[in-house]
Amino acid sequence: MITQRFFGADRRIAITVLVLLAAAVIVPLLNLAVSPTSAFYIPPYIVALVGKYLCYALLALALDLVWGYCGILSLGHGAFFALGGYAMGMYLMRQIGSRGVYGNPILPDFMVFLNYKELPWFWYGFDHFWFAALMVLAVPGLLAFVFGWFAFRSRVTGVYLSIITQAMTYALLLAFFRNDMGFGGNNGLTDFKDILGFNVQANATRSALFAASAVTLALAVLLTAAIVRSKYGKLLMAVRDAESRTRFLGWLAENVKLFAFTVSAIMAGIGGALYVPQVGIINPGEFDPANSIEVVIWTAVGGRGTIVGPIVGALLVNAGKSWFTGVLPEFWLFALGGLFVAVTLFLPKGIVGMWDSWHGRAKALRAASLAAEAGADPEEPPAKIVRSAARTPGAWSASGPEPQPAE
Amino acid sequence: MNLLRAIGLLLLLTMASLLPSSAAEADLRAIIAKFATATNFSATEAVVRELATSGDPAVERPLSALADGNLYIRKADSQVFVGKEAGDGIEVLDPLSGEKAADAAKADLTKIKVNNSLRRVIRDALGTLTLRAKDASVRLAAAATMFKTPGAANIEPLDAAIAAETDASVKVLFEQARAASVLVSDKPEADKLAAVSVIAARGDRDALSLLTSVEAGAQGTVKEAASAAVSRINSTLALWDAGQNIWYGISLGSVLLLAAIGLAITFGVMGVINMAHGEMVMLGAYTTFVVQQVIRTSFPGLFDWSLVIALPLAFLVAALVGLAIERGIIRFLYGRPLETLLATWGVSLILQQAVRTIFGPTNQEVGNPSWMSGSFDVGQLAITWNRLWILVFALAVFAVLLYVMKRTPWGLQMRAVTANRRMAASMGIRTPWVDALTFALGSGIAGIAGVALSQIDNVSPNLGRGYIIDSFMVVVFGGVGNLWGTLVGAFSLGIVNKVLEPYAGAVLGKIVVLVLIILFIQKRPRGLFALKGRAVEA
Amino acid sequence: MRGNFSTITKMFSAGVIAAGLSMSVPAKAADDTIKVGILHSLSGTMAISETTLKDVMLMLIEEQNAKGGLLGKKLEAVVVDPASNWPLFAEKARELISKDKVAAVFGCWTSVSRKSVLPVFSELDNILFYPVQYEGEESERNVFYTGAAPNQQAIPAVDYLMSADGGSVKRWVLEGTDYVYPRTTNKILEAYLKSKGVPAEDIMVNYTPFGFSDWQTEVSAIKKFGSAGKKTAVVSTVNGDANVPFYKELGNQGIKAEDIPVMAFSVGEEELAGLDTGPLVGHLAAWNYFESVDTPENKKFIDDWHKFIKNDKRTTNDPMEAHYIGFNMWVKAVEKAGTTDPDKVIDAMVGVSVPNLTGGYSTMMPNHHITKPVLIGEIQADGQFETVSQTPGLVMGDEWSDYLPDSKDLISDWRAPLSCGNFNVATGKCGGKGTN
Amino acid sequence: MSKSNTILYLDGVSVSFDGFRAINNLSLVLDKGEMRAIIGPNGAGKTTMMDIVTGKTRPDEGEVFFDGQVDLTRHDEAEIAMMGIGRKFQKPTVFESHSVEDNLMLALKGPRSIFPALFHHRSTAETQRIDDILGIIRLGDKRGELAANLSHGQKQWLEIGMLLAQDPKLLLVDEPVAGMTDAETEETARLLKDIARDHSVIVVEHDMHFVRELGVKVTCLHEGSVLSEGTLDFVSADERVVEVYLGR
Repeated sequence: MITQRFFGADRRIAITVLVLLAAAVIVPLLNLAVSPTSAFYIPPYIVALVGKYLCYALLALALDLVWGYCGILSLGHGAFFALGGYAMGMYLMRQIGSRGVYGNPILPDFMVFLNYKELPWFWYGFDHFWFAALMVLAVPGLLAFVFGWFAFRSRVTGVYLSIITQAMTYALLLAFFRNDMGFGGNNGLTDFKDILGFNVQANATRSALFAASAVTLALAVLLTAAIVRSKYGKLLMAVRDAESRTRFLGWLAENVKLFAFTVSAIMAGIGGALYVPQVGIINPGEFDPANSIEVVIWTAVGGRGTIVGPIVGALLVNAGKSWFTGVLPEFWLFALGGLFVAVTLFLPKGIVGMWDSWHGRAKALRAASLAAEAGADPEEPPAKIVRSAARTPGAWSASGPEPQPAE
Repeated sequence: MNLLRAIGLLLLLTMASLLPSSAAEADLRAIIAKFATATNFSATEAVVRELATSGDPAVERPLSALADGNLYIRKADSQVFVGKEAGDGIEVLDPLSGEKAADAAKADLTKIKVNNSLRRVIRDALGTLTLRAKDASVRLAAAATMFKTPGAANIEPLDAAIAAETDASVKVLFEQARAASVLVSDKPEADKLAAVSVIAARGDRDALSLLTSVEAGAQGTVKEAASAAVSRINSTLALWDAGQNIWYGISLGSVLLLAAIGLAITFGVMGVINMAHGEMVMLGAYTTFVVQQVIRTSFPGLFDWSLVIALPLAFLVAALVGLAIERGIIRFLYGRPLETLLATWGVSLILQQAVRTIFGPTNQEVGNPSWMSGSFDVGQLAITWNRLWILVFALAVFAVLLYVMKRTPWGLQMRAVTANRRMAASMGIRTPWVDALTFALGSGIAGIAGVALSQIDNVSPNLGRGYIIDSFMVVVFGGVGNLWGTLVGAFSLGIVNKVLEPYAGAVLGKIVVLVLIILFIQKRPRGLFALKGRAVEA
Repeated sequence: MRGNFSTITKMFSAGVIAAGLSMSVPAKAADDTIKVGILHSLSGTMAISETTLKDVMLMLIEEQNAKGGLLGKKLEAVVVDPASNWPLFAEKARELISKDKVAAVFGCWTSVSRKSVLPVFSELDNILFYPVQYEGEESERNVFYTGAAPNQQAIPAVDYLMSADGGSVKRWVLEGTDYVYPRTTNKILEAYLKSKGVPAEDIMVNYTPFGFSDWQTEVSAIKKFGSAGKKTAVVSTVNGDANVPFYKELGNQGIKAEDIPVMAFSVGEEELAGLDTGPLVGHLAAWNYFESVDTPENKKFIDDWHKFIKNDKRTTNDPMEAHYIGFNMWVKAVEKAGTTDPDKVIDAMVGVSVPNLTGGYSTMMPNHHITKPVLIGEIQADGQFETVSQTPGLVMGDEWSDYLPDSKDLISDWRAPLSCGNFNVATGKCGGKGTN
Repeated sequence: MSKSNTILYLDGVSVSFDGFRAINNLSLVLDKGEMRAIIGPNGAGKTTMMDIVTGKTRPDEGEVFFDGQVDLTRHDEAEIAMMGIGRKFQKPTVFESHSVEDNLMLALKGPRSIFPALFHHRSTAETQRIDDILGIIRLGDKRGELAANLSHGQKQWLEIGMLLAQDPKLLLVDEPVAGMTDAETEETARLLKDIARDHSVIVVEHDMHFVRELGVKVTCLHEGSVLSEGTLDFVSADERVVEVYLGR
């Protein structure tokens, strides 16, 4: 019964992983080995675009781990993504070496024309890939750990937590804008040449980065599924639904949250690190609170509290954005805004969540267990939209039945 | 420049009877005619100086016209005229008498160019000429001008003016202007020492500026006296500076309060994470723009009233849009606060783009009515009128809102619905209506905040985005659901920000404020004015 | 748009039709047109400035088509919206070049958006025309810089302020938004001022964030700095949105141009359109073009613009002129090369000379910057600038500033055989300082 | 009075919220192995007292000792729970999106840190224990059901089951029979008496029939302090208690 219970969700995760792995092999092949005139040819433009979406999907998945499964609505996840991106960007900057416009072998161009005399200490070590890779994990992870350590211990929950995560990313945005910080100010880091000795602009490198993104995302899906499936994962959802209950059972809810938050930040950081060589620039715009809100929207559109949902959401919304900004340059915001309103009104659980509910009606038992996996509202979905004062579990997380005044 | 024009008009009226003989007038005309041949600024400046040395008050008209960029040369005959805009063309007036000479098309005339230094020369010249004007405020302005542009030649006319002056406050300024001129003259040291003390008594930035340059240029006892005065003024000014920073903080706080107060209703009281709040502010600002547009084209006399007229309209527009949003979207989402974030984010995108499509993406001009322009001094504190009015306005809005919430039946119903929706419904309160009206109220208040913000910020489709994050910070910092919290939150964030700014710079100051908010929330996880007790959590 | 509501509906319907047209574009994919990419933000924070440039490009293309097109083909504009999102600029540039196969792209405003698309243009070998004044320190083979380099704006402006006409300024406030253009420009200006004997204590540098709106402290600091007994001026590299509140505060705190003039490099007619300029008369700006310039070319350009945009209140500004020059240069170069092939056009561009709107000719130099006159204007009560000073001849854009230690030895020449954007005259090598 | 033989010792405890004194100089002693029923009108401070014992609320003054020597005011909820105090809420609080079985598994006594939970595999002993508890709370046939789908009474039982799984020394049970049918109430009384054999228990309840059925010492709280203490008959005969319940 237990195995059967997870079968539906298991199959979906397996399919997702397989699709991602297949894409990691096939897309580069169709790009590199097929003649450009063939109908099967995938132009580099598409490879770069989808590679970028996959990084976004990783970010959305990371957010879903804390929001969908633990009820921590972070409005600052873009910050972890950007920090990972900056760590990678710093490595790529150092790889330019003396090929910069001023030919300075040590200092990046922006430091040269802003009259830096020597490399700031925090740039040391970034000429080694292993060090940069370590920093990609460590910087977002450490920030999340410290931030979470204080916030969760002080029992900052709900909207208060969301707003201080927003304050965090906003403060970082302003800090990275400052040219004095030594991260290139508003222009950020750009003009990359090589990654691990390969030209970042070469088609083969781009395909390899695409494959790396797809494989990483597949691994992240497996990791998230494993976490969610474990006893810890159940605890995570328990904290989401009834935090005080877990405390009275002896669990340290703050540690439960802290672990998820840190893992999630590291995942986001990896996403950022893969993103930067593919788009060729990292700048403080990535810290923009609006970006983090968008991540929340991708996750919600796809369906939070499901593993596949955020990936679907990130891919769909971004593909839509790319398409709309091309064909409806003057009106695409109407379309995008309308989409968000429509999804909230008509697909409150997101695409994947809704899909589950529709299937659930046919197979009531399986639906219940799927919903359990999905962490969605286990009650029958309302046939039509009705006004209800009932809280959806995990809406703001908080602590289970506690009414949150004025939220 | 309006002031100068006013001076001109006054002078003309008062001097009309005393107009000099026609021989002098012919001389003046000859000088004025030289404008036509002046090919560059220094040549024009020479003509101005020549006119000024004539000492004839009649030159005030052509000079102030020149300063305002209204002095023209007719291309056909190189005659110099004062021009006045009249429809598409220009009315050509005689430079001395001001009588209408002819009409002309713009293409027939060449404007005599002025630049800043020329304007300054004219201002100084006019200063000397208007020392004996009838209106005390004109004399004050003249004294102020002469204080800023001291010269040995000023001493004589000032002495005469001081002797004739009856108004005490003007006399003091004359004496200060004279002292300033003494310092740059070659008068004996004793005179200069006296002058230093006269100026030091003034104690403001202008005095400081003057004394610093004296300190640099003089020697001996005058230098010592000047540097003593400089350090004295500096230390008092440092105190005033601290006061100034607090005032700036209060002023920023009032802006934050205005921006956040609508959100304190829609988000704080109703629990809607209203991302479209900033756009409501924007709608209010655009309403102001439209009102001013209509007034400019149809009722120019009402311009000073434009904001007063815009207030109810902005409230209505924003409230109606808010009502539509609530009825169309939000009402399906109660109890799902997060979903309101998504939907209102979508709404904000739509509203922004709609405004961009209708009004265009560029800034729109919203003018300051005269009562909101300029500044006045309290001691060494310069307080600008628009900031003061915004503070008063923010507090008034807050008071009215507090009254509505605490003292009216509607406010009671609002609070009842928030506290316990089902209970309220079963007691016969029509909760849907209360919800809709509450949301409309919050939106409407955001709209009138837009009227005020249009006075200090860009009126562009991006207006709202600039305030949304700050507004949320204020409401959360103050404690969600508590109006007093919003008030205290806004002012404390404003003051902290502005006190930090001179030391840390604007960017770092803001970062520090954000970090402080994060730390503060650790200390008080439910904001400044959190509800306490079992009800909160049990 | 001010006040003319009947045009609103017209614009709206025109917009719908335009959208309909652009939607059908990919389907057509005809060979009988030459596509021109327009890469300007139509939404987000930069839309306020960039949308106008999109419109002016559409106008120029329409006019060219009315003249019979180019090489016997019609020009076709491909408009996309990079939404003020810098990575999206790169994505959209790639889309324009790879998918839409445009012959050239006109676009970008901020430095960061240009930096973001540079790798795309060099990888896919296409042409970008960049119409905005910028910090210099760059010269790319695939980019033509039709806006001003620092020496075409900042240095003449400071020279003017130091002159007797400008008020013999002795004390300087360099006020800027905290990003690369102000930082670099201020670095150059500081070095320049010091080389002219201005002591360090007479220079104050201050930066504010993007979109800054509360200027009380900064303006009073300027007042304070200005009360030291020496003639003081502010050189402002404050960007876009922050300018309106800045000038409002200046006006309200009573800082008059006669006392402390403010010289701006990013404030044009478009920014002033959002302001009551009455209290600002006499403050200055340095550009290569003003709407008020009285030449037949400019009059025609303004008339055409008003007709095209169906609103005779809309202003013109310097970046619009830059696109005007850039587009005409491109047309001429394509005609000269007889093809739109980017490689050939890039080679043909150097030396092309077209009339600018201020009564002279602008020429594309081997460093891919153009020659321009520098105008200093004072703000007038009607929101226009009046030229108070003009450089005697044309100034050639200097990409590598002579006032920065690491760039003073660099030159750029994209003609064969040098074909290098950062040739070091001291070491005789291409590639900056080389490896030493 | 000595603390040494007590499981719970409250002396002179007071707490107030915004000026309202929820608990006022409350003293209460529970011996090891004892079951105690606490009654009192709404607002008497019953739930606040539990909040204080479980570490959710800090008292303004007074002593709270567990097991004779542990000062509870210095520990937080999780630590107190780990020492062996279990709590059932007034409103049944279970993990609604988990199955009955998973609810019990999360409550089961064992290490409470993250990494063991991450790599946890269920042992046969644990399965055995869960089966036992499912038997005790009569939810054996609902083990795979989502907790959300249980009836109100079943949720109460599940929560009691979770308390058992925790294997605490002291159980605080807040209104266990609210909203139950008579039959269910009887079942619950039997269940609690079973539990009381090897645990100390405090039961807060309004239902006098249920309290009578438990047959234990009763404490009546009023306005945050003890009004009367003794057998149910003694307490219900107390005039002050009658006055409090019936009104003056």
